[in-house]
Amino acid sequence: MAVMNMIEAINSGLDNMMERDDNVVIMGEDVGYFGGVFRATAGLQEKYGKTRCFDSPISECGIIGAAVGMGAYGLRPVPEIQFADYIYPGMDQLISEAARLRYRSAGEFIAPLTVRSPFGGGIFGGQTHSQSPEAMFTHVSGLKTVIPSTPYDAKGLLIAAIEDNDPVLFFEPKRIYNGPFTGYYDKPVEPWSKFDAAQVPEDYYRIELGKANIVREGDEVTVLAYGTMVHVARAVVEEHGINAEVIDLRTLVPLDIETIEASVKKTGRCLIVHEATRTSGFGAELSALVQERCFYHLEAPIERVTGFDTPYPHSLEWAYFPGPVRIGEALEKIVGELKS
Amino acid sequence: MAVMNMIEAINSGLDNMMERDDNVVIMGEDVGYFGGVFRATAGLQEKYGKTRCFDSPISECGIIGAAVGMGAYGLRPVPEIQFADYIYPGMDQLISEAARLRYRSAGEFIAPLTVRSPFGGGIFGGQTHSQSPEAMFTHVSGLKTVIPSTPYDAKGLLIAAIEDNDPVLFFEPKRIYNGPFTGYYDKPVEPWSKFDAAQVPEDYYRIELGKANIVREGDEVTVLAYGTMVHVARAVVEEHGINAEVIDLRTLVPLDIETIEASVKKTGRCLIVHEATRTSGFGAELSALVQERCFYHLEAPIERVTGFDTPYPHSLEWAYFPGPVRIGEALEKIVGELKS
Amino acid sequence: MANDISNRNLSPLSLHVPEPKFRPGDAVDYSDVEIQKAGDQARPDVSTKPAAMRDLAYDLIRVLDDDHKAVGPWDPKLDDDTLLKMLKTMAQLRAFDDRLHRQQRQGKTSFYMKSTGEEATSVAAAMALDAEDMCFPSYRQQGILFVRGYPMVDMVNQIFSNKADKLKGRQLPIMYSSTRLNFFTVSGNLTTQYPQAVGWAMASASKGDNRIAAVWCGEGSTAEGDFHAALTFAAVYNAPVIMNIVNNQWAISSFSGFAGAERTTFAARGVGYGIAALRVDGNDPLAVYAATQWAAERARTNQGPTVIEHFTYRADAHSTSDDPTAYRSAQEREEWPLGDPIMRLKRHLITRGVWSVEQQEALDVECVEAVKVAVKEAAKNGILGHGLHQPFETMFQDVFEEMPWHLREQADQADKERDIKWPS
Amino acid sequence: MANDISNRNLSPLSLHVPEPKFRPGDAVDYSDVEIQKAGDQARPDVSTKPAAMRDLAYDLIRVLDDDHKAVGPWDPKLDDDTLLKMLKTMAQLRAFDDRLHRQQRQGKTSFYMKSTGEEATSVAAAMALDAEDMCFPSYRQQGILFVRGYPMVDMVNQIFSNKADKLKGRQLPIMYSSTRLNFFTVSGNLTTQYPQAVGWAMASASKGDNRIAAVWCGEGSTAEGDFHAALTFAAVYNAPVIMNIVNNQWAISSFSGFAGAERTTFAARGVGYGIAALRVDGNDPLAVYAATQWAAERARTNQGPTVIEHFTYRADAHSTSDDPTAYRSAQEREEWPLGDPIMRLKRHLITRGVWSVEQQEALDVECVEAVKVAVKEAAKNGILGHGLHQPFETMFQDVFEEMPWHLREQADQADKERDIKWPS
Ligand SMILES: Cc1ncc(C[n+]2csc(CCOP(=O)(O)OP(=O)(O)O)c2C)c(N)n1
Ligand SMILES: Cc1ncc(C[n+]2csc(CCOP(=O)(O)OP(=O)(O)O)c2C)c(N)n1
Ligand SMILES: [Mg+2]
Ligand SMILES: [Mg+2]
Repeated sequence: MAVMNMIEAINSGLDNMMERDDNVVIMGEDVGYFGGVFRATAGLQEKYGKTRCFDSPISECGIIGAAVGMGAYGLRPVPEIQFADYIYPGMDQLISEAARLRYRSAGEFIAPLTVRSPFGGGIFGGQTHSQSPEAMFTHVSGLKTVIPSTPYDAKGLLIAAIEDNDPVLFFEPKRIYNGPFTGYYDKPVEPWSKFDAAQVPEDYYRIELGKANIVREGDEVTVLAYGTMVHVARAVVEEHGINAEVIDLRTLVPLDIETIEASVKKTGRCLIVHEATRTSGFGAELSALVQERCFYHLEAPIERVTGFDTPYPHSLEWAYFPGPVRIGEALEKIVGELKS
Repeated sequence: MAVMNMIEAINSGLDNMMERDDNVVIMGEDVGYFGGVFRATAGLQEKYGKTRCFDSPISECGIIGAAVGMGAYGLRPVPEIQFADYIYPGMDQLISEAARLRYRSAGEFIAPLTVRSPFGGGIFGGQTHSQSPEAMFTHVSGLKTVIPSTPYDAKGLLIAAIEDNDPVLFFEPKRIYNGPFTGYYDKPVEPWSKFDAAQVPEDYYRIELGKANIVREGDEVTVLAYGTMVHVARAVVEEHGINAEVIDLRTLVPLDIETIEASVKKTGRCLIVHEATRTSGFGAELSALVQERCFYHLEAPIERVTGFDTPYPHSLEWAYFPGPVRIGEALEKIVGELKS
Repeated sequence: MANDISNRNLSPLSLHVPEPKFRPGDAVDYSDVEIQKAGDQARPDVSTKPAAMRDLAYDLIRVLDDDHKAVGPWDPKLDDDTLLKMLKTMAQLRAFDDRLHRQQRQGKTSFYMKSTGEEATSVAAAMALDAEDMCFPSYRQQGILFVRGYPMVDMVNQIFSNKADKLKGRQLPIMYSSTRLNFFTVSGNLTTQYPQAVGWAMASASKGDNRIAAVWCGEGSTAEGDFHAALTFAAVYNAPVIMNIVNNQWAISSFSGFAGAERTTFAARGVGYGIAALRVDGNDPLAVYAATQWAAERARTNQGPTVIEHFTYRADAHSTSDDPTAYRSAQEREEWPLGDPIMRLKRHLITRGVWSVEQQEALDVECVEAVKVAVKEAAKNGILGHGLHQPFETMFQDVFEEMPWHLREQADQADKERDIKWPS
Repeated sequence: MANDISNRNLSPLSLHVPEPKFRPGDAVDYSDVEIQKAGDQARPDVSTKPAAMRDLAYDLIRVLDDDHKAVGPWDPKLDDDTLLKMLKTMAQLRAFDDRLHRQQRQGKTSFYMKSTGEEATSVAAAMALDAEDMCFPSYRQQGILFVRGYPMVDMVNQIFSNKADKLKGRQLPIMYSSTRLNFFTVSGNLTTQYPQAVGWAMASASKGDNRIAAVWCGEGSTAEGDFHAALTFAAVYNAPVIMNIVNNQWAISSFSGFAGAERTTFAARGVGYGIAALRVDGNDPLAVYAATQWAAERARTNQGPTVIEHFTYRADAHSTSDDPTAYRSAQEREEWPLGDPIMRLKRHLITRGVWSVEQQEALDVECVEAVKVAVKEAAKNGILGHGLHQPFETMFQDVFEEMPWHLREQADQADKERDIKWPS
């Protein structure tokens, strides 16, 4: 066991996998000598050589396209997209190619990539360093989408993603690379080292994809969240003294529907929280699923707390962020309507 | 008044707009001399000249990127993407640029494009000529998404889209270019000429964006659909003798929430139908919205009938298509659960 | 200091929109097309640096001269057997294309695409590669499968989307795939295979393998961003890959001018990245073979990528969905100054004394027969739309390696619907 | 014909991964960088066809010689006033960059990007354009705004995202926009402005206008697909556009080799499309001016697009988020063989007898003072994070021309939250 922040945990997961399997290769903008703009790949080029971890041209299309070809060869590429906001030039290679290779070749060719990318706001990154595009990928059959919320999970899920034979989008909530975030931008960041989830084995371990994590048990309302919002939601729940069950989805596709369904059937209420824009965000799918499966157990409308349907504004990012006030209000509404 | 099929109505709308406003220009693969692979731009190059309607290199990124620049100059470009399946190389220009130009420049630069693109399946087009990617665009703030279901609507909505000062995705349900489709692939297509909606004025008229159309009034259940599925849903409703209110959304963003809400509050039940893959499809957003706003009026779970979460298969496309059986079953379930 | 243009007397700008020389009904005159003399092109050593041979991108490598002889330094000096195999493969391919095109017209399937007139660009190229080299074709390189011995009946099964279709009816006709023959699954999306081929080649290099990659796209497709990504990556990592551009003059209804042909050659694209670039007469099978062999040798000896433009002509419609008489002169095909690859190779073999008109006639009949047999055989497994050939379960397989719950549920739904829609 | 490679004795392939010459701590030796002699480059007439002047893409246009004199056919022969304006603009820009960079370090805003060492590539270029010409900058061309007279205080307001920020605090610092000055809104996404500039130029041409477009990107950014789309469209439609590639050797931590610089120049990209292409010493303001002027003349007389590679050096960090000492030798900047654009122009003016060391010192002081005043003025309108400068309503405006119901609802929510979070 070591104490790691989320970047260190990711780095450790990459390190383990590169050591175990020399088909694992890393490619992306600035990931080589420099070790990535967030340092996630620091030291890996030195340790495994230039042909296992290297810089790429600034072409997200090329990064993902080349990775698809490498995967078809038999490698297990772990490309990095520097910010999720810059994934769109690579969308076609992801949607039309990586996601469909297995299907269209009837299993002859596969694309076992894990596309790592920091996402989400809260770092004054403006419109182009703050986006949460995960919902788009969940709409594409053939792609898996994974989002960790702690160093421990990040490493275990990343290893499982790399070992997975399907293409995985692995979005890293950059706001919590260094420490969890409870939604108060003006409070100092508490480092991961103060939290249990920073206890990370140095060796290989995996957390199965498709399994949610109940981070807090409760019976008044089910809160569904992932990434940064798990911490914010949990803090709000506690502040408000609401006995909520907080579920960290960890994997959006394939979703752990069983855990969700069981929880909502127990609590009869559901709040969904994400940072992405509201309309057609993944919250919509969650809401639809919960409603379809738990209709007769629902005692209040399912609520969504999300980012607004605007670009992420630079100076007003704390007005934009779905923080404690927005979440608290929704929680009170759900619980209030029940109690009355 | 003339009798037009959907392609002719679109062509007529383009013609009117090119005549009225010489800033309207058309660009796309094969749209010039040849008039488009579906003939939507036939005759326009001859009538308005090569610099108003012209072929483009095969680069969806370039088509949309150049259109953004043309829009910034002051033109009103109407680019065509040959099939919606091929829009992904242009995603970045749509999401990061067209959609955000007005916002990031505080209104100084705008992108008044109308991106036309045939979408949807049912023509044995296989995985890459059948997709319905509309949901992705509804997730992007700053983009409008319009989908017509008749020749009359297609022309009126297209004109409104072209006149709109925001970027509009105008998806044309290619399955019903020639005639409406009730979901039975083995029945001959009935041409539009047999239907009232093929009565299309030759002159300019517009149908306001953001207004749904109640194509059939009823009080037992509200059916929300758009494009091809409006016709299929309506036929199934009638087959099953269910007194459903069928709403053709026409515009997904901005959505006509008032009409939807009023209807569901009246019927207490809601079925959503689309051809796109289910997970994170636009049906999810509709379901979430209806649930949020009509919870206390709902007498049965909102159901979604959609395409499956797989690529559109070539030979099994009629097994994939959300046709009469799938819709009928869902309708009976919603109504049945109520009646019992 | 930002002068004020309004004070100046300038003539207005104008937008140039390319226009092909001939439209339907026009008489065709190709006399301004520069046709380099066969045998005239220098053949640099494979170790030559790209900067020292840029002129090859503007020349046209040709081996077969007007007397049907193989001449010049690019003559690959192939033996009779190899040449006969080349001829037979192209003839078989052409017969296949013709018949399958007609099968579509007869309603037996939804779609077909011929490679008529361009057979050399896939057949001769594939013959110059090793069987283990990985090919990333576009949709018009079925010739590679013929070279590598893919059974015609399997091709027809795919085209008919029938129960023997190895791709389970999922793909549009002609979108073949074969790991066994190192033939990458064909995509409907243009040029996506380009960076993939480069990635595959990079992987091969990083593993110290000996296998190289080859990729094909049309001249129209070079406009896609993936093309640029591929050339950039190939240049940066010196990837062992051959990047073929089949310039058949047309992209559906758009002539090559809409991909930039009015200004320079497509081989010149390679020059822009410092990549070795050849331009060959794509209707000269020996030139195609020689160029491919040269590029393969370069790649295999760690000397990096090569771009090859194959200058050829799409002799027929774009696909069964297309009608070229609507946008180009029917005379173009007949007047094409570089002839037809099969005819040219046939004449060369006759001139060489190892082949005759009679043998060719017999071959043609044989090829037609062979296709008929394959089609008949395949039809036993069904044709598109006549019956639902695949179990519905297959629709949900291979989306992921393991089927998750939501697909399981949907598969059950599909099964239930089958019982209602198509009761057995 | 598909020989079996396993039978052959081949040495294994290997993957080439580029590596810059110098890493932190390394002594820097630029002696192998070929520096063309100033004045040596021919200046073809603007009507010359691209095919007849490909060599310019591999040369380096230079005007200022080692004695600080302007020499050769590319000397734009500018008058003293113009040159002094150029010098003063660059000096002001550098002072601005220095101070604003430090403002970020002091926590007054979130981000800053300097253009230190590359000032000529925006200042001299913009001066050679007409005020009505449309500029599509990347994030490092603030020099254009200085040329066109954008008030520094407005720039600082944007950088501080304060209540006077014309962009309503929505954009990251330095992502300016000005329709009035024909300066396109800066994007955080690399190279998206490239096809937009071409589209704008196409529109101008189709309208019979006289205005041309100019666009800039870094050498690293040339790898994006948008770059290729832009060059393809510009080539096809002969668009009146100048496409500048600022080759400052680095893209964050990746040296230019990762964009392909090991194989050829970036100007050569233009050659690949048959587009006129120049390569200039980007630290020679006169060369930059002359090249831009030439390209503008071409464009304005309907002779189409030009690619210009500006060979320069990123003298400082990529941005305030970057620390270049982690990946490159600190000596690089000092040893850069092409000097510094401000110093070179200063020496030229001194040699010319119209400027002095004392005047330069005074200018530098003046520039610093002017920035201080602007910063102070702007700070009155607030700095980032100290107070919420924009009404929350502004967050929802300009998403669409008219605010739809869902944004109206969300705006109300935001307002309600404001009262709770930040009670007044
Ligand atoms: C990304 C994408 N855009 C558009 C299309 C539609 N399309 C199919 S083939 C074709 C023309 C391609 O022409 P070319 O590259 O010259 O190849 P050829 O057909 O001549 O072999 C087009 C535009 C597509 N398949 N994919
Ligand atoms: C599409 C996209 N991908 C990645 C990035 C992240 N990024 C910002 S600047 C930069 C380097 C650009 O280098 P270069 O083009 O050489 O310009 P320079 O910074 O040297 O001026 C990168 C990779 C981005 N902004 N957009
Ligand atoms: Mg072609
Ligand atoms: Mg750079």
